[in-house]
Amino acid sequence: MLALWNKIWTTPVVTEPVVRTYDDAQIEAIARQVDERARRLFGRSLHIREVDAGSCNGCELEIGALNNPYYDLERFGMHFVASPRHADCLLVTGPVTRNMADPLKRTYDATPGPKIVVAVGDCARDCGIFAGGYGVVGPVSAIVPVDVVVGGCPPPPSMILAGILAALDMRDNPQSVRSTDGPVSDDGAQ
Amino acid sequence: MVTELFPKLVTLLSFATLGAAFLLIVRRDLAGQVRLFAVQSLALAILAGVVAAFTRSVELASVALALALLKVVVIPRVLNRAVAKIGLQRAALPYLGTPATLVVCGGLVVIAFYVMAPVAASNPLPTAEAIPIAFAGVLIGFFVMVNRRRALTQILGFLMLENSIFLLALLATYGVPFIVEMGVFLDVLVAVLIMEVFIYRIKENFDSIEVDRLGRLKG
Amino acid sequence: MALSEAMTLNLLLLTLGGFGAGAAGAVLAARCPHVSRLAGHACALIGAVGALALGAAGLAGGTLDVMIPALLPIGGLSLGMDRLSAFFVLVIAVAAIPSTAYAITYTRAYEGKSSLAGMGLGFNAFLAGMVLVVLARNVLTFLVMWEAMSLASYFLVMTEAEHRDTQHAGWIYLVMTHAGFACLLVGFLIMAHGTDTMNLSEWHAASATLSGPMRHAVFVLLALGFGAKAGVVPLHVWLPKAHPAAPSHVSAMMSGVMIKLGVYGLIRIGFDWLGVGASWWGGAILVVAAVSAVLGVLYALVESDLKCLLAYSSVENIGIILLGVGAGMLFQSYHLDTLASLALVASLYHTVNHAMFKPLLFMGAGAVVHATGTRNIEEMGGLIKRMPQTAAYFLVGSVAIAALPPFNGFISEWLMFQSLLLSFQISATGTNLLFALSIAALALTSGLAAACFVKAFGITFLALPRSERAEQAREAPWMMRGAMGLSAVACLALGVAPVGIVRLLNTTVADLTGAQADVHFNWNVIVANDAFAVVSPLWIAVALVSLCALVVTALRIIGANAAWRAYETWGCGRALQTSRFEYTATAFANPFKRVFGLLYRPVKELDIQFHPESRMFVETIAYRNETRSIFEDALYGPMSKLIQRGAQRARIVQSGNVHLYLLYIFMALVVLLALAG
Amino acid sequence: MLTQILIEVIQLLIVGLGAPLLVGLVRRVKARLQGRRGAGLLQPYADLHKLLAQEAVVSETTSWICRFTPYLLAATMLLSALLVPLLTTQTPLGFLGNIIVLMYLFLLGTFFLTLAGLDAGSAFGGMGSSREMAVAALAEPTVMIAIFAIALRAGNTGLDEIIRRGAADSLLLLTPGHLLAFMAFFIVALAETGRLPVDNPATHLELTMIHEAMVLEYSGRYLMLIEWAAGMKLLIFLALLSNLFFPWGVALAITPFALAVAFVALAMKIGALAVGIAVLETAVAKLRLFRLPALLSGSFALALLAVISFLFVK
Repeated sequence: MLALWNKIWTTPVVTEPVVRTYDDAQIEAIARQVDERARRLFGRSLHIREVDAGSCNGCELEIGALNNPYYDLERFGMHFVASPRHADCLLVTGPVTRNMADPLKRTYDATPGPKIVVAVGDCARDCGIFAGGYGVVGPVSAIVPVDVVVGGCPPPPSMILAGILAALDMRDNPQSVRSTDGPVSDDGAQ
Repeated sequence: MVTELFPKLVTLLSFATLGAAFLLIVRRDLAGQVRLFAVQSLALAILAGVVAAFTRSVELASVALALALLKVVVIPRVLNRAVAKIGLQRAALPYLGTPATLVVCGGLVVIAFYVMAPVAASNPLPTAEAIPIAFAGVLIGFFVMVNRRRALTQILGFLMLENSIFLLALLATYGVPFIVEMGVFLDVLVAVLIMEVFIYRIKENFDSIEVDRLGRLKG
Repeated sequence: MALSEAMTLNLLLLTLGGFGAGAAGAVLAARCPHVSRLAGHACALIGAVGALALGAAGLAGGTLDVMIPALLPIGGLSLGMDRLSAFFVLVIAVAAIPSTAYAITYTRAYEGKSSLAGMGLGFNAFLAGMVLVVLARNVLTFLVMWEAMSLASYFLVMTEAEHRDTQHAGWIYLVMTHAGFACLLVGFLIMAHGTDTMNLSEWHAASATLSGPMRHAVFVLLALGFGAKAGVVPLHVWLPKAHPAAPSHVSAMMSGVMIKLGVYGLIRIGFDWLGVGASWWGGAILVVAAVSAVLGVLYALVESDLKCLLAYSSVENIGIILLGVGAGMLFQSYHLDTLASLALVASLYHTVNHAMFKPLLFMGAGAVVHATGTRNIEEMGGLIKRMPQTAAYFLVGSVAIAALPPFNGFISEWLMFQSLLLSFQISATGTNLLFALSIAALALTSGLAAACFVKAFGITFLALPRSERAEQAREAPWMMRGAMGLSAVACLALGVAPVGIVRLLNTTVADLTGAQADVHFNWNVIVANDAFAVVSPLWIAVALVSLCALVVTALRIIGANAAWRAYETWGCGRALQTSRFEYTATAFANPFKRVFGLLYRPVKELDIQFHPESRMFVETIAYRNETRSIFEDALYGPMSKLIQRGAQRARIVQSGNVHLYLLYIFMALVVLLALAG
Repeated sequence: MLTQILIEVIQLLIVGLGAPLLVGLVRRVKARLQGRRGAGLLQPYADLHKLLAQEAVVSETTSWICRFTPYLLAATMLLSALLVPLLTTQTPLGFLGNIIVLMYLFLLGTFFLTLAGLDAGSAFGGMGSSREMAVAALAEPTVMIAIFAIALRAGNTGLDEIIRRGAADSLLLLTPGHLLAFMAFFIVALAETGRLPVDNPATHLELTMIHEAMVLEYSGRYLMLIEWAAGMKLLIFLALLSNLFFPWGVALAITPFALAVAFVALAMKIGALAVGIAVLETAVAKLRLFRLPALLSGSFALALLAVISFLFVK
C-alpha cells in the first residue's frame, strides 16, 4: 500500500495540455478552438457509447487509449457509458457486418435524441480492405446517419478526439454542415 | 483534565490493539499481517509510554522503548525475511472462513468482558477498565493459533498472545518489574528466531509449512 | 363511556348469529352450490361486522359475562371480555371482513369441484371458533373452542383433498396442531390443579400459590402449545404447507389471524395467567422470536411458490410480534413497566397491521393464482398490465409488509425498534447483549423482507409474462378488487394516522402491565419515552407527496425535455426480447442463498447430456437447485423415524388376545388405585 | 416561522445543489491521484443539465413503476435533506422522524429502484436489483447496531439531540466506542452509496455493476433524477457521518454568524470525507460480490464492539 502511495505521490499529471501530437493542422485547430469554447461554457457533457460493428479491434485499441491518463478524455467532460440509453454519442467502428447491422440499428434507435454518430476508421467510412466481402453489409452510413467520419487505419486517439469535438461543435450549432467527411444517408429511422 | 484524559487514552489505545488483532484476522496476506502486528506493538509501546508518563516511571519508559525496538522493528523484520524466503504471500489458510471467524472472535470478546468485568471493577487503578480488552486479546491470540494452518501465522498468534499478556500486566499492575520484562522480551526474541529456523526446516523437508502435515511424523 | 352489558351481549349474539346463520344456510342449500356459497359467506360477513362492533365496544370499555352451565361439562360455557380479548376480536374482524367479502366471489371457482356446503360450514365454524377462543373464560370452553377452530381449519385446508400435496399438508397440520393441543391440555391441567380453579380470570391472582418448578413447567408447556399454533421456528413446519394448500380466503384468515391466537395465548401466559415470570421466560421468547423472524424471511426469500412465500413471511411476522412480547416480559421482570407497555404496544400494533396486509397479500395471491392457474411465480410476470388494480393493491401490501413509510408496517416496526433500543435502561450486561442481537435480527429481517417482497412483486407483476396463462390473465372481479382495496386503504390509514389506535392499545396493555407506555402525541407526532424518539407519519406522507409534486413542477419550470418514446428493452442490440431473458426469482434470491448457505444447504445438480459423436454438442442440460429445510432434515426426520420405530415395538402389545387386553385394563386399575391411595 | 422556513430552504439548497459539486470533487481528486487532469468540479452540473435536454427513451415492457420511481427517489432524498441537521441542531422539521426514519426512507427508495430494475425485464436490471437488495439488506443490521451504540451514548435517537450531546463532550474522539461506531457507519455508507470496494461507480462493465446495472434502462430526465438522487444520498450520508461523529461547528443557536460558521465547518468536514473516499477508491480494488458479506460482517463486528464498549467501558 505504501508503495502505491509513493507511486501516486511521485507521478505527475501526465495528461497532454492540448491536442498537439497530430500533425494535421486543421484538426488541431478545431480541437483547440472547441477546447477553448468548452472552457468558456463551464464544461461540457458528452456520453459516448462505443459500438464495434465488425472491426478488427485496431480502432478499439486507439479508443481505449483515450481513457488513459495521457489523453484523458474525461477532462473534456466526456466519458464512455454502459448503455445507449445513457449516451448521446455513438462511436462506431468497423465495416458493418451482417450480424452487426441489426444490432447497430437497434443501438441507434435505443439512444435518446438529440444524438450524434461518429464513425471511426477507414472501415467505418468505406469498408476499407473488407469492401465487397460476403459478410459485409456496407459502411456505417449505410445503416445509421453519420455526423462525422474520422479516417485512418487506425486513427490515432488525438484524431478521434478531434472528430468527437467536431461533432460536439456541430451539435451545439445545428445550422453548420451536417458532415465534414464521408457520405451520409438518411435511411435510418429517427 | 489529565486524570480524566488518562483512562480514556488507555482505553482507546487498548482498543487499538484489539482492533489490530481483528484486522489481522481478516487480512489474508502474510506481509500485511506482519505489518498489522507491528502496528499493534506500536500502539502497545505508546500505551506503555503513556502509562510511564502518568506514573513518572523511568523503568516503564525504558520497557516501552525496548518494546518498540523489539516488536516494531526487529521481529517484523525477522518475520518479513521469513516471508520473503518462504515465498508465501497469501497463505493464512484458516480452518474457518472470515465471517465465521469474526463471529467467534466477537463471541470471545463478549466472554472476555463477561468474565473480566468483576475483576476490572475490583481493581482500583484508573487503567483497570481496559482489562477486559486485554483479556479479549489473549483469547483471540489463542484462537488465531488454533485456527491457522500455517506455521508462520501461528507464530503471529503467539506474538499477539504475548502482546496481550503484556498489556494485561500493564493495565492491572502498571507492568511487572523491569528485569522480568526484559527476560520475557529476550525469550520472545529467541522463540521467534528458533521458530523461524524450524519453519525453514519444515519447509525444506515437506515443501510446505502446513501444520496438518506434521501429523504424518508420528509413528 | 360505559357501555351496557346488554349491548355487548347483543353484539355477541349478532356475531355468533351471523356465523351460525352462515353455517346453517350453507348446509341447508347444499343442493344448490350457488346459493349455498352466497348464503354462507354473506352471513359470515354480517357476523364479521358484528365482531368488529363487539371488539370496538370492548375496547371502549364494554364488558361481557356469559355463563351457561348446561352447555359444557365441568364449569359450563363461560365467556367474558377484557380489553385484550376485545382487541383480538377486533383483529379477527378486520381480517375477516375483507376476506369474507372476497370469498363471496372467489369461491365461485370451487363450484362443482368441492363441497361448498362443507366450505361454508367450515369457514363459519372457523370464524366463530376463533372469536370464542379469545372470549373463553374457563379451561374447558377454551380447549373446546381451540379444538373447534383447529378442526374447522383442518377441513378447510383439505378442500382440495384430491391433491397429494394437500393430503400431506393436512396430515402434518393435524399432527402438529394436536401435539400443540396435547401440550396445552397438560399445561392447563397442571395449572388448574395447582391453582385449584378452572376459571381463567382467577389464575392471575392464584398463580402465586403455584410452586416454582410447576410455574416453569406450565410456562414451557403452554409456550410450546401456543408456539406451535403461532408457527414459531422450529414448530413452524406445518405452516408453509397448510396455508398454501387452503383456498386463498382461508389462507388469509389462517395466516392473518389464526396464528395470532398463539400470540394471544403467549401474551396471556406472559402477562396475565402466570403473573410476572422469571427473566429467562422473556429471554427465551426473545431468542425464539429473533430466530423465527430471520429464518422465516430467509425461507420466504428463496421460495418461488407465491402462497408458500407468504406463509413463510407469516413466520417472520410472528417473530417480529413476539420480539415485542419477549421484550415486554423481560422489561417486566426488571420492573420497567412503562417500557414493557411500549414493547407490547408495538407488538399489538404489528399484530393488527399484519392482520391487514397479510390477508391483502393472500387475496392478491388468490386473484393471481386464479388468473394464471399456477402458484409458481416463475410462470407469472407482466401482470401489472393485465391486472393493474390487483397489482396496485399487492404493491401496497408489499410496501406495508416491508415496513416502509408511509404504510402501517413502518409504524409498528419503528415502535418495536424504539422499545428495543430503550433496553439500555436495564443494567444487566447479558440481557443488554441479547437486546443488541435482537435489534440486529430485526434490522436484518426488515432488510430481507424488503428484498423478499421486491422479488414477490417484481417477478410476479413486472416485465414480460413468462407463460401463456400469464399472458392471458384477466383482472379479478369487482367484489374481489373491492375487498383488496378496502384492505389497502386500511393499511394506508393505519400508516398515516396511528394516533388513535396507539392510544387504544396503550389503555389495553396498561390493564396487563399496570402502567401506560410513555407515548405522547402532538399533532400526529408520536413522541416516545420522554422525547427519546419522535416520528410523524402523517407529515412524512404529506412531505413525500408534496416533494414529488415539487420535483415534477420544478422540472417543468426549468424546461426539461418532456418528450418520451417507447422502445424495446436494451438487450445489447439483441433481436429478440423474450421472457426467457428475464431475471428469474431463483436468480434474484441467489446472492442470499450463497451468503446464508449454511442455513439453506442448497443442493445443486448439473446434468449435461452430450451428443454421442462429440462433446462439443450438448443435447440436454438439466439443472436442479433447491434448498432443504434444516429443520425437516435434522429435527423432524429423526423424530418421525424414532416414533415409527417406537410404534413398531409397541405392536407386540397388541396381540389380538382378549385375555391380554383384560389384563391391561386390570393392571391399569391396580396402578390407579395404588396411586390414588 | 420565517427563519425556520429559511433554514429548511437552505438545507434543501445545500443538498440539492451541493450534491453534484460533491460528486465532481470526488471525481476530480480521483483523477489527480490517477495522474490525470480530470473534468472540472462543475462537470456533474453540465451532465445533469444535458440529460434534462435529452428525450427519454423508455422500454415498452415497463409499467408506471419505472416512470414513477425517479420522482419518488428524488423526493425521498429531498425529504431526508429536510430531516438531517446540516447547519443547526434545531432543524425545524426534525420532528418528522429520527435516524431510523431516515434509514427507512433510504430503504423505500431502494425498494422502488430495485422494482424499476426488474420492470424492463432485462437480465442486467434484474441482476443489479438482486445485488443492490442483497447489499442493502446485509448493511441494515450494522446500521441499526451503530445507531444503538450512538443512542446508548446520547440516550436518544433524535438526530438533533445526538449532535447536541456530542458537541458537549470534549473527549469524544477518545471514546473507543465512538470511533468503532464511526468506522462501522463509514463502511455502511460506502455500501449504501455504491462506492468502492462495494460497487464501482465508474465501471462500464455490466457484469461488475450493482447500482449502474439497475438503471441501465433510464435516460433523459429520469436518469438525471436518479443520478441527482444518488449524489444527494452520498451527500446526506457524508453529512450524517460528519455531524454525528464530529459535531464541531454545528450551530447550537440560530444566529446568522453561527450558521455561517456551521456552513463553513460542514463544507470542510464533507470535503475532507470526500477526499478520504477518493483516496480509498484509488487504493482499493472492488471486492468480489461474494466477498462482500465478509466486509459487511466485519463492519457489523465493529458496530457490536462499539455497543459492547459503551456497555462495559462507560
